[in-house]
Amino acid sequence: DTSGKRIALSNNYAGNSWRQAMLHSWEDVAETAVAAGTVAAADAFTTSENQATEQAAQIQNMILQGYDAIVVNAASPTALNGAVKEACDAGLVVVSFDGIVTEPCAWRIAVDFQEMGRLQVEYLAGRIPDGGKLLEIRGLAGVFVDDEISAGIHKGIEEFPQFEIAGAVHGDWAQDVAQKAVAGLLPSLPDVVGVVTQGGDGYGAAQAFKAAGRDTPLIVLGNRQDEMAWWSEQHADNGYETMSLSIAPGVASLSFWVAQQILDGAEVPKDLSVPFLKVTQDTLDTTLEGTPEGSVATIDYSLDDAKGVIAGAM
Amino acid sequence: MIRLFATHRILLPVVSLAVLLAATFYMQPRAMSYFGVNLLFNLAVPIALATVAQMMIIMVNDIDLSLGAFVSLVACVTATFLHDTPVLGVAILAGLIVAYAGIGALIHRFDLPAIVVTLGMSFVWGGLAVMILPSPGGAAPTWLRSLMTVKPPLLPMAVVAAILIAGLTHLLIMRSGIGTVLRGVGGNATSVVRAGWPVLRLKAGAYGLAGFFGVLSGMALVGLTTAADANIALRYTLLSIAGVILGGGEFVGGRVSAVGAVIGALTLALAASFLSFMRLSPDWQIGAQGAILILVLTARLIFTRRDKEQS
Amino acid sequence: MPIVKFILSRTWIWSWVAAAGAFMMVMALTQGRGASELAYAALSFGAFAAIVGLGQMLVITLGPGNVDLSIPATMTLAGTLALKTMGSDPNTAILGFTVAIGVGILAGMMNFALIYLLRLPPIIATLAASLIFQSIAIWSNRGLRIKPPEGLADFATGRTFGLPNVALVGLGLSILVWIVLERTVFGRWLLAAGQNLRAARLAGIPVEFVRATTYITVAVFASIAGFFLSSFSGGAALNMGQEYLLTSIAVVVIGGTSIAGGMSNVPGVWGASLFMFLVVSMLNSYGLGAGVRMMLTGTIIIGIVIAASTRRTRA
Amino acid sequence: MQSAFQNGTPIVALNHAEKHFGAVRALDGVSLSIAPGECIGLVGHNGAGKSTLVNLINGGLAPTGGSVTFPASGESRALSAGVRSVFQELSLCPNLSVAENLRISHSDLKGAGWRKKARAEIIQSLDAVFPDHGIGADTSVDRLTIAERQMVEIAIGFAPRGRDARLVILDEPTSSLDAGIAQQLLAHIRQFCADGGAVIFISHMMGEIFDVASNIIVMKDGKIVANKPTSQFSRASLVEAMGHVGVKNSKAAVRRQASDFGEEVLKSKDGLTARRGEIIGLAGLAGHGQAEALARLYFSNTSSWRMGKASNMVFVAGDRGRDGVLPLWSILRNMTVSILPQTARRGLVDRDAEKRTAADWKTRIGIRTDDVDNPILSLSGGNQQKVLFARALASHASIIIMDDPMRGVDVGTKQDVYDMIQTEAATGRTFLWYSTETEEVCQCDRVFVFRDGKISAELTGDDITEDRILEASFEMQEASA
Ligand SMILES: Nc1ncnc2c1ncn2[C@@H]1O[C@H](COP(=O)(O)OP(=O)(O)OP(=O)(O)O)[C@@H](O)[C@H]1O
Ligand SMILES: Nc1ncnc2c1ncn2[C@@H]1O[C@H](COP(=O)(O)OP(=O)(O)OP(=O)(O)O)[C@@H](O)[C@H]1O
Ligand SMILES: O[C@@H]1[C@@H](O)[C@H](O)OC[C@H]1O
Ligand SMILES: [Mg+2]
Ligand SMILES: [Mg+2]
Repeated sequence: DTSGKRIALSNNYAGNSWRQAMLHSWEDVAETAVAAGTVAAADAFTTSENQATEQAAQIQNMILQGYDAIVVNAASPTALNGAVKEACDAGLVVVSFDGIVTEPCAWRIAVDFQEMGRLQVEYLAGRIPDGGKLLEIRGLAGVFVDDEISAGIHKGIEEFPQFEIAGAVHGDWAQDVAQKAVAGLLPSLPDVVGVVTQGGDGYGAAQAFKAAGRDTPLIVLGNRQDEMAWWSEQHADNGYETMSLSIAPGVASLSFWVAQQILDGAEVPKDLSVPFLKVTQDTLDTTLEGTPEGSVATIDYSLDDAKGVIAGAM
Repeated sequence: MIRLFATHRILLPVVSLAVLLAATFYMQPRAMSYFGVNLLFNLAVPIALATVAQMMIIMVNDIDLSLGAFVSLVACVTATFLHDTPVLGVAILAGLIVAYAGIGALIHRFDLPAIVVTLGMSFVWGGLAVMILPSPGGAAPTWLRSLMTVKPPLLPMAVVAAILIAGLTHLLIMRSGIGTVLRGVGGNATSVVRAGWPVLRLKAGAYGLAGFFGVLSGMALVGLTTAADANIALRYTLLSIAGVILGGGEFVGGRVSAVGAVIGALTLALAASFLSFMRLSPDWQIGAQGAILILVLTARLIFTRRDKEQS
Repeated sequence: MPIVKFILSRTWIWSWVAAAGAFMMVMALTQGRGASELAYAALSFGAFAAIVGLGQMLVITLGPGNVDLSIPATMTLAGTLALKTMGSDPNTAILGFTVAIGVGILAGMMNFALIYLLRLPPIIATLAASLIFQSIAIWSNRGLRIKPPEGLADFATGRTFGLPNVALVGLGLSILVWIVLERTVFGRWLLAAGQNLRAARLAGIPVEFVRATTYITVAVFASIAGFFLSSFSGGAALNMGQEYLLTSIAVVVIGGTSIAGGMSNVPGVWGASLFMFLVVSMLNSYGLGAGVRMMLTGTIIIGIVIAASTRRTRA
Repeated sequence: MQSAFQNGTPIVALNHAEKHFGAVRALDGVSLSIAPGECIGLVGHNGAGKSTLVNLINGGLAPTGGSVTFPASGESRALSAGVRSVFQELSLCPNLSVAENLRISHSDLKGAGWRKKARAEIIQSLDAVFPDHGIGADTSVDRLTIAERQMVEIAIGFAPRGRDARLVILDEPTSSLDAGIAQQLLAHIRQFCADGGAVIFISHMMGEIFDVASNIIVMKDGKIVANKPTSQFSRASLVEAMGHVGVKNSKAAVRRQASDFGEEVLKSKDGLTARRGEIIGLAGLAGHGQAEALARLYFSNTSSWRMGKASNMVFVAGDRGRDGVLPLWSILRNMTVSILPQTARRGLVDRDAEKRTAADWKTRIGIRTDDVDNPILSLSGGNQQKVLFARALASHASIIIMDDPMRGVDVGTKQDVYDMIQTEAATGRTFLWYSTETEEVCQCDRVFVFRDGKISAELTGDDITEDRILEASFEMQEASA
């Protein structure tokens, strides 16, 4: 019985549509769970700047506030370890997701970001067997997710040596930053056959190619609604086809249920993994329909989904 | 009463902190314990050190926009070199302090605007940090970890550290002869030059001190977080500036207060906690931090203004 | 050579020299291919930096301690609210622009109210206000990216006489600012207030009017930039203006405007804006990693400032 | 004194010293030596090169030609040769306490307990120069009045600071002191020289020069034009040597009567009143609220939000650096800044009108420059002050507020300005004039004497005399004694 338990969400950043969708997903699940009496409270907290130090303080406050569990999307996999350890020592359950933490006492609900990178190259190899030059758009320098996805992409290149990275820019997971960086590189970039990305940057890249008057290469997208709408338009116009993949913001709801299960006494392995959400030409139309304008494709997880994920990891 | 606050500038920051602390304890009585106070304030220790570093720069009428990037770099060095090869680590940190002093000398020698040079340096420090730790990681040296988690009798580590930092910098800046001359550089550099002081060296000294406290800040931070990343302390730039001002410092004229700066840093850290105890809607959590900053500074204004009207 | 001497004594020349240098470096790599594309891209993206830079320049001209840290938040808020109002409907561009300008005016008034009524140092006041603007942006739209109306998007990404439309907007604003500073009474007041506020007040200048107008202007410029940037990049994002915080300050000072106040420099802002774009483009083209790229950017910025200052002292 | 001058090894010797600023020959070949016991009075018109000479001696400027040596000590640096300077513009650190400011000048004051020593030393020096100064060693300088700051600076100049002062240079030290305090300083200087010290004393007040100097050096256009014992000068010959012709004896026109003025145009909360065409003087000891009353009056009658085409009130600052000069600008822009709206069309500056005004006032008020487009800071202190006068007089304002505006203005210029004020008043303009010099106040039509921030007396007609003003300045003290 967890009806007296209180869970908090510690979030480090709210500045993009993915994070907003994530908060939305948390709000939905929290509202129903509290109304149903499953838990006593499920509050969400966001720091003002994307900074590990602030989030560490936030976690310490949650300890003081007497929460029983903290669900955390971490600014850094390591820099919160001190605060997470303190929480564990104080008897709290800590579940991390998306931005996971390495502190052993915490649970991790991870997406295999390396695989996400590798898969992009694999997909390109299927579409363009002859290979060619690629443009890589990276995320925010110095951040774990950026390094992981990029490492996966490079692994993919080793596996499919017909591809070569001709240039790389940092797009900070933002369309406008990506657009600017790509536009600055394009004049000196040879023709590329594909663009590998990290999410939140594909549309910006497409805009930059268009502005430079270049043919649009095969751009792997990141599940943002505007990207998918563009894709759908292009498909209608000229049969453009690509793939889109990203972690679903709804993973917040999964994390909520995992935390609830742990509080309930369930045996849960420390490392869980969720598949990323992949959109193909076949699923594009339905996904697009189910995604609010300007948001990100997502799926919400139920208690049963959580039990399934846990069982799968046993 | 107003006179009292005006002549003892330090009173206002002290009172603001006390009021905020009382409100926090009221909302979250659990915080009113050895354990609770430590949790409330331990992450304020590196902020306090960074604020003292910023104060050294503001003291000589400059402003440092690179401090957050610098502390991040120090954190990266601490979690890697200082952990793996302590001798090399110490050498690098010492080198960074010398580099800071060099920047001070450069700024003075060519009469450059500090705001631009430090802006440029923020890219340099940030680039170095990304090169050292492209992905978050590293580990705190064990001695540093135990130092930052030590449990002294009576008062928690965070409070002891804050008192030590405030006391020592007060002696250094407000009481010592050289501290007085350094503040003089901020007050009227021409008169310091005329008195025959080598202002180039003084300026380098002030920046060197800032570098020194920046290094301490980064090390303390890693001791608390156990690991580092290249962006870990970027926020310290603005936090430290706000802390100096909250503590009664002024941007020009060499008017700074060491004790005030430390208290300002504690107040900022506490304000964030206070807000999270209020459980605002996530939409407004960010805005509320702005509101509380305005509130605390407005109190300061009321007293300084009345004082001006009276005199 | 008096002309050479005259040109070298201008502080803004160094930002242009640096921009040209970065441009040549890219061209050296491509053996001259893509010159016009690069120039076009630099003008497009440089325009946004130049527009916010012009506003920041006016504020910095007001003297030490004056700076607007709320530019990114104002850009985001203006972009978000304008796009939300237009809701991708055709023929709403004017309405959206009006909303953006309105946001700018209100944001500027809010900033100045904190500075004037509460006597907060501008750095702190605009920092605190920016947190509030961010909250309003989050609250109003929950981070949804709404597409701009097609016509507006086409205008923002389009060109006239071979020049990007956004650059023409930026150019228009620059000419306006230049005329105000060089030819109008208000410009004189602003420059005087920036040198010595008290002396300016005692010389009969309505200094608070000047300061208020300036803080509102910077916010309006930020709003215009935010409006066009979100139209340009297909929608407003909550973190949209982030990089313009440091950029807006950097282009002002690299462009040769004195942070001591009382002195402005319009051409320098453009040189520096082009440079800020071209230097990243150059370092990316040479395939340098993020770390090296950042270090070189910082070093070059400091180099330009030193070059400009030693020139100044010799002249 | 005479003998000391003849015998001692010079403390400082200048040999054909020159200083050029671009084309300006600020100092044009000056030879001079100063021996122990000498008290040199240094006089000359604004821009004659006095401050430049001082800066060459104390090492603040390097000579363009010639040499500066310190034979008595054999040192090469002025500070180690025991040369001290009290500068024309105040140069204390306002954020530090009085004792801490001594620490800045006294670098040997080290180690634990230095504060105690510093406090003792500065108080001792203040006591010696200005008995009953009432200044606390731990008071922050920014809480002192301008006169008190000047006193502290002078006291630091004379303080032992580990090595006795051999030569103290005072550049217009009395410009913001009232007569009583100035007398204390003069007495101290005499004693200091009698004890074997040397002093260079710069002042535009002839009385003080005759009072204290053993020798007078007259400078003109960067050259020394006379260097003789004081006894060989008369007031008239001195003024003549300085190159001022036609200085009238200050017995101006007959005193005007109340009926000569128009209606009352001004009435302040402090009790100040003024009628059209009247010249109102504000007197009293320095720092007793006169400047503040004028600032209040100005601030409450002008707006920091609006500025009409014809502002009714203008301000002439005495503290140029703080209140007057816009340092980045040319002479022209500084002069015209207040009158731009008068000629502007649709908000645009009329640059031709601006040029005409500047050229007109350059000649009318005699600003020593070859081009009004030169930076304002290239002018000497007194000439900068003239620019501020021109700024105010060129406007259409009917009330002109002057906050000790003759600070550092030379005798000849002063006379010109007095005349100009009289003429303008005759056309119906009203002047409110605060001055630390009683002589100036005595030229006014009506005088308000301030004490402790309040008006203690209003004098009119023949009551306006030095004695009555002094009496009103001290009234309360006598009453309470
Ligand atoms: N930094 C400078 N640059 C250019 N010209 C200067 C500079 N300093 C002084 N001068 C010029 O040198 C000349 C001498 O100036 P100085 O200040 O020595 O005069 P002064 O005798 O002290 O006058 P005052 O009585 O007004 O203080 C003046 O013509 C002045 O314009
Ligand atoms: N009594 C005073 N002494 C010194 N400085 C003052 C005084 N009053 C005002 N100031 C200075 O002048 C500036 C503007 O003054 P203030 O706001 O009082 O203008 P104002 O004339 O009252 O404007 P308005 O009439 O439109 O309200 C302030 O920044 C302040 O520094
Ligand atoms: O947290 C990340 C989010 O901020 C980014 O935009 O998309 C990928 C996520 O992992
Ligand atoms: Mg002089
Ligand atoms: Mg005087």
